Amino acid sequence: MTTLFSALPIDIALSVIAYWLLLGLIGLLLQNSRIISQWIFPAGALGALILAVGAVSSLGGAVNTAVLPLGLPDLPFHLRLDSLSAFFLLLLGAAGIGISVYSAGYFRNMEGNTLGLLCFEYHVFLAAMALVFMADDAYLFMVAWETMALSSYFLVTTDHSVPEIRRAGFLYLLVAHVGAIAILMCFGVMQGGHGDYTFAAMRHAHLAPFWASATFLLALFGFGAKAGILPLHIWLPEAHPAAPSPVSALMSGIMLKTAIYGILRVTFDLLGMQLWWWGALALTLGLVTALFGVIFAAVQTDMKRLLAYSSIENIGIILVGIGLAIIFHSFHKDALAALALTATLYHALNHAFMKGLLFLGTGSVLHATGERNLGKLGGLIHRMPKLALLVLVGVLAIAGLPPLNGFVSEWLLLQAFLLSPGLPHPYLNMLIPITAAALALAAALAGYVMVKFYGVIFLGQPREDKPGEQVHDIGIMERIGLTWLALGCILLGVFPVFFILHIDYVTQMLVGQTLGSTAAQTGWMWLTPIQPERASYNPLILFLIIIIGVIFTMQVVKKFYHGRLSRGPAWDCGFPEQTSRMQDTAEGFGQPIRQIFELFFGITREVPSPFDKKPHYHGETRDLLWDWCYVPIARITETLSALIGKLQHGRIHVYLLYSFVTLLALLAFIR
Amino acid sequence: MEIFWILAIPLIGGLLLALFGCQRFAPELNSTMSFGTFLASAFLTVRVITDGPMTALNEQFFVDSFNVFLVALTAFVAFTTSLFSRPYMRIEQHHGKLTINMLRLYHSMYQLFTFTMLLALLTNNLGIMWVAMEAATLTTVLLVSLYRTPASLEAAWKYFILCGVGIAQALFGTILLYFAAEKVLGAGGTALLWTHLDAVKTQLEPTVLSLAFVFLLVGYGTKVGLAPLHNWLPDAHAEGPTPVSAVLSGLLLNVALYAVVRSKVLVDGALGSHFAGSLMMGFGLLSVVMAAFFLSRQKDVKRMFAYSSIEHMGLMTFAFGMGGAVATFAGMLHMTVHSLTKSAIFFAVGHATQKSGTQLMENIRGLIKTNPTIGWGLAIGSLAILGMPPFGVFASEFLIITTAMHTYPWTTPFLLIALGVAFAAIFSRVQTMVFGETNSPRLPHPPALVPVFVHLALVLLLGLYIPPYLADWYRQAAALIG
Amino acid sequence: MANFSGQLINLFAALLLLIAFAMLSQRRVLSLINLFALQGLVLSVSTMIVANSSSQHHLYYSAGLTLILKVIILPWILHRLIRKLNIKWDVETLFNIPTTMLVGIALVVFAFNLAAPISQMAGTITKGTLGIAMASVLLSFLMMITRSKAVPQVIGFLAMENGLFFAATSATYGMPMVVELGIALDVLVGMFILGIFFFQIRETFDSLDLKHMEKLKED
Amino acid sequence: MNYSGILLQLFQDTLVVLIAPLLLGWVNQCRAWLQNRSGAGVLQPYRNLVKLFHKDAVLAHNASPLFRFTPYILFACMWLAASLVPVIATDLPLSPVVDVIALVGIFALARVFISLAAMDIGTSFGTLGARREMLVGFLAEPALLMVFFTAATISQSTSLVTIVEALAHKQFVIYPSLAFAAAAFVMVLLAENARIPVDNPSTHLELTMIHEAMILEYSARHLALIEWASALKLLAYTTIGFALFMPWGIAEVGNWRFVPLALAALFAKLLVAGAGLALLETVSAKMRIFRVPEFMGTAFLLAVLGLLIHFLLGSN
Repeated sequence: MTTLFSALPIDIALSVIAYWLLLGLIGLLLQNSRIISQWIFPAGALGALILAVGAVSSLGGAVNTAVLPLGLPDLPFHLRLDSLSAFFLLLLGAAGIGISVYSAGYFRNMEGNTLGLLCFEYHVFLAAMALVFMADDAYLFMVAWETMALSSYFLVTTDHSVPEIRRAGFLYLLVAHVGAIAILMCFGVMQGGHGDYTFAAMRHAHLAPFWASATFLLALFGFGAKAGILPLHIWLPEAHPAAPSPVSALMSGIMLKTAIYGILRVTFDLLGMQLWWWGALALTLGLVTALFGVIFAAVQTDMKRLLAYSSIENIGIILVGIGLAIIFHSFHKDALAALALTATLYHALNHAFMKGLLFLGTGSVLHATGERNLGKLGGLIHRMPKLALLVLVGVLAIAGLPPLNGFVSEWLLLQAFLLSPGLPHPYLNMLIPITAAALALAAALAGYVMVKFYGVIFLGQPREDKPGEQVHDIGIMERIGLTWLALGCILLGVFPVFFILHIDYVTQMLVGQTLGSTAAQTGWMWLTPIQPERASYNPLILFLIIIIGVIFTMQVVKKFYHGRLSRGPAWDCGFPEQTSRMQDTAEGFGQPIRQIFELFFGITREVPSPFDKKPHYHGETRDLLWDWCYVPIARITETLSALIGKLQHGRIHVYLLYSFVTLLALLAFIR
Repeated sequence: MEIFWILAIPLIGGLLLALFGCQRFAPELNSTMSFGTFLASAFLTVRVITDGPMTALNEQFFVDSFNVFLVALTAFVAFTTSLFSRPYMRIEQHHGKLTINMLRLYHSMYQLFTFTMLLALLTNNLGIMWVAMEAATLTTVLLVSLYRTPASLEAAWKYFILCGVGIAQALFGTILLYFAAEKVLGAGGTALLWTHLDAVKTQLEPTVLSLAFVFLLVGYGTKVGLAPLHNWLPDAHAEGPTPVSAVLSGLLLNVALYAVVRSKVLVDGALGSHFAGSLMMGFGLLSVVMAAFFLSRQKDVKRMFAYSSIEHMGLMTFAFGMGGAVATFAGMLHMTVHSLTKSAIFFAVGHATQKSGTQLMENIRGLIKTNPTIGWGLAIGSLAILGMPPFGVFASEFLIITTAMHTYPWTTPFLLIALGVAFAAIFSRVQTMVFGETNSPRLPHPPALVPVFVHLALVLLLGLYIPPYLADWYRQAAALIG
Repeated sequence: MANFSGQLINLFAALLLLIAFAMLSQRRVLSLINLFALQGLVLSVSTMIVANSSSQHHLYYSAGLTLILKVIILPWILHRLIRKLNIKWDVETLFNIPTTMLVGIALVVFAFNLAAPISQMAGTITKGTLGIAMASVLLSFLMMITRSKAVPQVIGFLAMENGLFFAATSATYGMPMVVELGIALDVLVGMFILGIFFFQIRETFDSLDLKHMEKLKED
Repeated sequence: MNYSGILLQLFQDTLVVLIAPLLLGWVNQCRAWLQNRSGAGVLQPYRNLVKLFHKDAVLAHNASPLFRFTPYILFACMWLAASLVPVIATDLPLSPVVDVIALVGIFALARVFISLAAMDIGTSFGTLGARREMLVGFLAEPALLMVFFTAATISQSTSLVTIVEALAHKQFVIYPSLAFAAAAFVMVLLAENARIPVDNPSTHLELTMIHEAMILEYSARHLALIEWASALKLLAYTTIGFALFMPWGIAEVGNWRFVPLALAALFAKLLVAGAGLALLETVSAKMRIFRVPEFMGTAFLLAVLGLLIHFLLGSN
């Protein structure tokens, strides 16, 4: 690739950023919905493609740096493109292509001036994310980070006439801002008092363990707020559904990964040390997050909220991987750390594709039916077969089923767990099997969630008498975008070694070990993280066998079977009044989960009595953390501000008294 | 010479407008005079850039890198505010809230206020600085009560009494300072000249100076709006005309803080300790935290942004109190961007309240729909003041917080809480004001929103790129302040 | 001579303090104004003595300025005001006077303590009086806190200015002339503005009682 | 990769497909005997399959392609699973394709597809079955994984072949952890194969059925494939159980002569296991669906305990 471009990869990346900003501006000024959707969004996708190609070419290449004459006087913008950045840029570019192409179709009917603004915010959002990955000093990082938050906030509140959306946007930006301050403080610790905010200086600063731990905790808090780690996840299920679907896809698929990037950057690159308990903390938090996310996803009735909770789950899984990597690295088991890290990064990449795919899928459903409530959908596979097929790929992938991509990363992660024994710490050795079990539980629940998601939306019969006739399948642009992402899911699932070889550059950089060399030792098809005898997985052959098995069976059956087939009504079990309303709703499908994990939810239910004339059922599951964590905080703030408010008493005498007392107190103080 | 013009133009302007303030062209004259002041200050700036610090008129005036940027900033914000006030006051007059005589008073006092601000900044004599600060109160107090409503009278009364009493303490501090200086410099004119004081600051008597600083801090701190001396500030901001709120927040508070910082330099020099700095940090932190909690219970939009000013003044005081090259740099940068941003916000808020006919935030809705420029101005301005990059406020907050994290880590949790609470408080309300649906009538005169966007563009620029000469001033000034 | 004038000054300083206490406990507005004028007179005379004994000629100007401003103009304005505002015989209820007095005495002790180390450094013949000056400033402050009507509060404010002026003379033989002039101008203009205010307040609230002006608060 | 291996693989593929219904028949026959019935004979499942293959298929009006496709996927997955387990020899070239984790994944894939297909028609029974199936599945899957993990930590490998080799050829040691794991595995096996006490394969009693509710809409060849796949699944589970807990008698690499012996051992083990399964089913009662999570939770707990015990007592 490098021969194709004489420019350095970092220049390519920078020009893509500039190009995106330019596109955004053009869109803002043009305000012509036809041009924007037909030209600018595809042009943005082209930028993403170039970025992805540039990122791939720079993986493992020399570290590029650049300095822009912007920023603070002593701190111009430093940029750096190393393998870690390149990997995440690749993630951004690769998933961005699909989402941008899809957007071209999705937004085509939008009003011109709103679309112009949206186009601007969208491309600024993309550019800011790219800058986050490339920033090499604290200031640029923060600027890019908050620009990202801000642009996505405005994207979330695109439809700001709805009060819930405004509320969601506010909550999102608030949590993001508090997180950003924490990140800022984390950089404040790392700068070491020299006023040198470049990452290069931070790499060389040696912090005492206490301060290093403080840095890590601050980073975990700050980035966790963006990633949606418990208990800072609160904004996520609000903001993601509120945004237009391509934006949800960007936020969930890519933006959450910026937080993962941040944690990795700070922990493995900037801090020169790791303590094992950081890893244990991350592991625990990750597991709790994963379980929480998936359990809540199972009881959702809004399809985008369901996906948002699923994102929380996946972030939890990624965090588990990071935690494991930290633990291994702190005990100098670098090969294992590389394994865990590879799983983490792989899952991050996977999630970008599958969650992007699913969010875009819900976008198309929303577009076609105007309905987000799962309980009112159903049977769309007949009206939107192409969409149904593409979404099925995403569903199978995110449920962690072989031979798709979600399984690969989960497989790697479980392998990392299995190899953990032998750590010089008895408690950790005990902890890790339990966490592995919990992770397995979360992965299995994800299957439940996805069956619910897919089954309720696409299968069965329409639950409400929706005007079904106008529902038509997705357009060409949407189809291209979705196909790209679905293809990504399949390729990532079937050719893992090929991708792991690229991830190796990152693990080499972060922990000094790679997986690919061992992973590929028995040929590029075989994924063998340690030794072939210990564990091996060959998704390609698995994929082929399943296909061959299916075809073979079909052929045999065809050969020996007469092939007569007739259509009839569904069997009514002797109960003639079967209607489509008797299917499980989303709520009904989630009922077992609600029953089993009742402790986790705040459930309010109105159940009709048998004698009700108009029986009405209403159920609501609430996030108890909201009640336990955020409501008290809000109440404390309110109480405090009420107390402080009393100081502003209105009487001038009291004010004079304040001055007087202040003066006297100070005078007494200096005596 | 530039100094002369800088001071003469607003003074003459004040007199002229006192005579011709009833004429139709008064607002334009006001803007012209402000523009003249701005031009003169620009020339002065150029001169200082080329020639370095200077004194004038028998050392009674002096310009160094610290005050020159404040002079330029003051003249600039005064100019843009006069541009804003032109349509604003016409609309107020149209709404029947103001008579022509009130407008005359307003325009005349506006110029005189500019004069006192610039005098306070340019004078080398700490006594004159006090006089100018007091005069600043006097010129604005009638502006606060311009509408003659009960609330505005009450606000003006509180403003006058509290600031008057406060500034009286500052006079006591000045006397004590003079008392200490007299020993070293001898009685007479030079003992209050800052340049002289600065030269001999290590020889000044520490006990006297620490005593003096307490009085000075309480005195000028009242004007800065440091908690718990801030009580006049929200009332005065909320009840006065919006251009006055803009200049109070954008200029007066800055100048008062300037006075505190000048005193701090002397005191810390004399004591050879961090006594003054610690006091300032304490007050700053207290102001930030208290303002944040006050913010979360506001209903009136101007009052809310007044509390936000307290918060930011607290942050600056904190930064100057920390001292050191980075923090002082950040403090000055914050002064600049806060003035620009806060006045821009007040401009937008002014038109927004005129549009909806109320200052109650719950009744202001959907600005982006009905008047996109006001709405976006308010939204972007609020985000900028809340420390969202890439705006300049973030740059200074970045430096302040990271430095504090390293030097005084125990302070940062307070800052974190305060900034978080302030963000929640302001943004939740701004959001409902700018978003949503509404049907409010059109304004009788086209609003002047160019200043809003000019300010915000400057703030954006300062967040992304600080011109080298500006950075040099800041650095020199930081070296000066220490 | 110096000794005698020093004693004289101490006497006047004591007088000043006494007047400050008297103002603290005075209920009637008219008497307050008279007391204020008296305080100005004492101030002016003591300044003149200082000028005489220390042969600082510019102090004569200050003394003259004080005489004109604080003994003649300001009381005259205040008299006119209360006549026009028809509050000449106004009596206000004060916060428990004995308590206020006790607090005042504590303040005096505090101020003396505070000023003691500094007074030792003063090279002026009036060095003992710095504590008194500070005490009278603080007493005026206290007076402002305890007053519930606008005019007495303003008188308290002016009395504070007197204390400050006395501090300037006693500690340093007065500030530079240009500053003195500026201060005087400020006080004068301030008084005018306050006068305007009184009328506006009365017009709006029908009274000069400060309890009407407690609407702006956090609720 | 050698010819003997490929041959062996093909042999096993054929073998499992053919004997899967037999195992089912044997279990049913044993059950009948235990219940004092004469039973339909061990070949009854074959007859059923033939019968179904001869029927005309009837599809519901709104069946989607997914519905028609699922039986084949199900069958392919189960066949694959059964043929990957070292049944008679460890010299299987396909075995490294999939380790135990992936095996769990394949079961999950099949489960997801059948559940989706059940929801496709949109009857209340279908969704009911799908929901219950997923409920059982999400509890069984981690338990199964934990069972595998116990074996994997003992043998330091997740590859079934290596596990078998390690367990079969180490000197005989009693692993308490494996005992726990075995108990958990039996519970998972019962649940996953729709056996009493979790489900009853021979009832269409509406309120209790799980598996049968899902396949209510299938008929003829589709139903036949599903039934066959279920039989394969039972066989796969049983042989996995053998591999983990009774790995004796499985031929090693390149040991051709051992194959007949291994075959004999397999049949013996199947006879015993089938009878045991029938016994278990006979002595236990079908439980309420709400009790199933407790049952599965116990399995999960046992499996985790097994793993913990392994770490507590130290590996040897």
